[in-house]
Amino acid sequence: MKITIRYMAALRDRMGQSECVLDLPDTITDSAALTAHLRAADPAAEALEHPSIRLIRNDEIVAKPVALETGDTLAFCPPFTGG
Amino acid sequence: MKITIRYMAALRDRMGQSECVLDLPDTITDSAALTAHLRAADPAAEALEHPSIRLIRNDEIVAKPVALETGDTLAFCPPFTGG
Amino acid sequence: MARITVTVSSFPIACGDLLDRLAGDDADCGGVASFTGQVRAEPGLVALELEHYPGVTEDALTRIARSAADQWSLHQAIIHHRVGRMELGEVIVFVAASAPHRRAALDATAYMIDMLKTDAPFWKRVHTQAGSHWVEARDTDREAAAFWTDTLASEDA
Amino acid sequence: MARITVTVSSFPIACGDLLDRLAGDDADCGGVASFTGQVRAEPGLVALELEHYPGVTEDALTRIARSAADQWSLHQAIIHHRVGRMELGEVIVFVAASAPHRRAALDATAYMIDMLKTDAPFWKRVHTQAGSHWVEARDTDREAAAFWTDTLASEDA
Repeated sequence: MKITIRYMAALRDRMGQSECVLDLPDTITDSAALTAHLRAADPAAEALEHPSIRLIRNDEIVAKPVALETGDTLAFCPPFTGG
Repeated sequence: MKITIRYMAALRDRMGQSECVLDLPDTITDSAALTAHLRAADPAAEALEHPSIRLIRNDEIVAKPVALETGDTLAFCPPFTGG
Repeated sequence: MARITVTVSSFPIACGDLLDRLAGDDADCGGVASFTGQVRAEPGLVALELEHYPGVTEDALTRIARSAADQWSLHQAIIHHRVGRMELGEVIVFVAASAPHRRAALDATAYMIDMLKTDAPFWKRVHTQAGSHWVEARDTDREAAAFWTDTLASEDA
Repeated sequence: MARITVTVSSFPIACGDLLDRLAGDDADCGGVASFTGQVRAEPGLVALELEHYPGVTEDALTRIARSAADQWSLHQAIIHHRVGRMELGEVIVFVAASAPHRRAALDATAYMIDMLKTDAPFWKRVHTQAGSHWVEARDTDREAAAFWTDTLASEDA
């Protein structure tokens, strides 16, 4: 399945990119499996598994782990620091 | 001794005047003696002895009873209701 | 040393202008809080009239603002209170505080509005369709002021 | 039904004008509270930059304002947040609430500023003379938000 991944703020610097589209194996059905998959390819992705990281799936802030479907956009967000 | 007395807000309506100058006997040396003296002349002055009444002596909010000297101005104030 | 601005006037209060004087005024401040009290419409209410004790009022408001500034390390404190006759929806009082951190600005603002209701010589008279009368002091206002007095006393202890 | 106004924009925020829109707008309101957050000068700090997640941010702020409006029976709630680059002393965020009573307006304002720090997707980057870095989330902000979540949950219970 095809997933668009976004890295926000400090995670963008850490991952060295802001967005990528991945064609994932069918065994990956949620965000937890996705981060494990990403970490296997790039140790820097360990940061995505930190408990403080929040997820935005298709323009909605969601709890972890979240189920993924083809066509989804999933953004990894460091803790928010607005205001 | 000469004392200027002011009645503020609801107390002005109650006492029927806003200000008066009294020449008091020397036995009256504080605000408690003054209110007793006023009450003897006018039962409406009982309102001045209510615990909620605040005093302003010579442009200063003071605790009761307050000592009086000739030339003083003493204002009787209902509870404040600003803001 | 905090800058204290206290005004008692019978003219309308320009809240937005007063807020803009604090916001953006001082880069040492992270936060500015404000409270605006206005004449609330109630059945039969036509207007409000505020009497005060000139001179003593300004002193009392200055003391309240100064006490807030000391307690919360404010950069600025403003209390602007209107007197005389006010129509429905018109502003009675504007209070604002600027401080390095948001909690200080918010707490100082709440403190100033609570304290000025019980500690400054203002008296409200309501004009209704049926006549006029003086407003009675409310227990909730006394309790709000007592909350701060107790809190600050116990922090000092 | 409360009127909710949420804006995210890279333009400077006109706090005074926004406050004047609430104050005097509605005679059913006795009080309007506001909070303005601005870039605080710190040693070496040159500017602040705010990134956000367009669309999601506006939804999150609307949810926070709506929740405040429901909880404190607000007449109006405004959240106006700036994004992009800001210089020292410039306004980052303006929050305001109008309500029948002062405590509701003040508490709702404190709630909105506390919640938006942890629940809306903004990220701060500081530009200093030595370089740039992302701001780390602060425990005190999480605790402030948790205070409201706990308080409101226990009031519901």
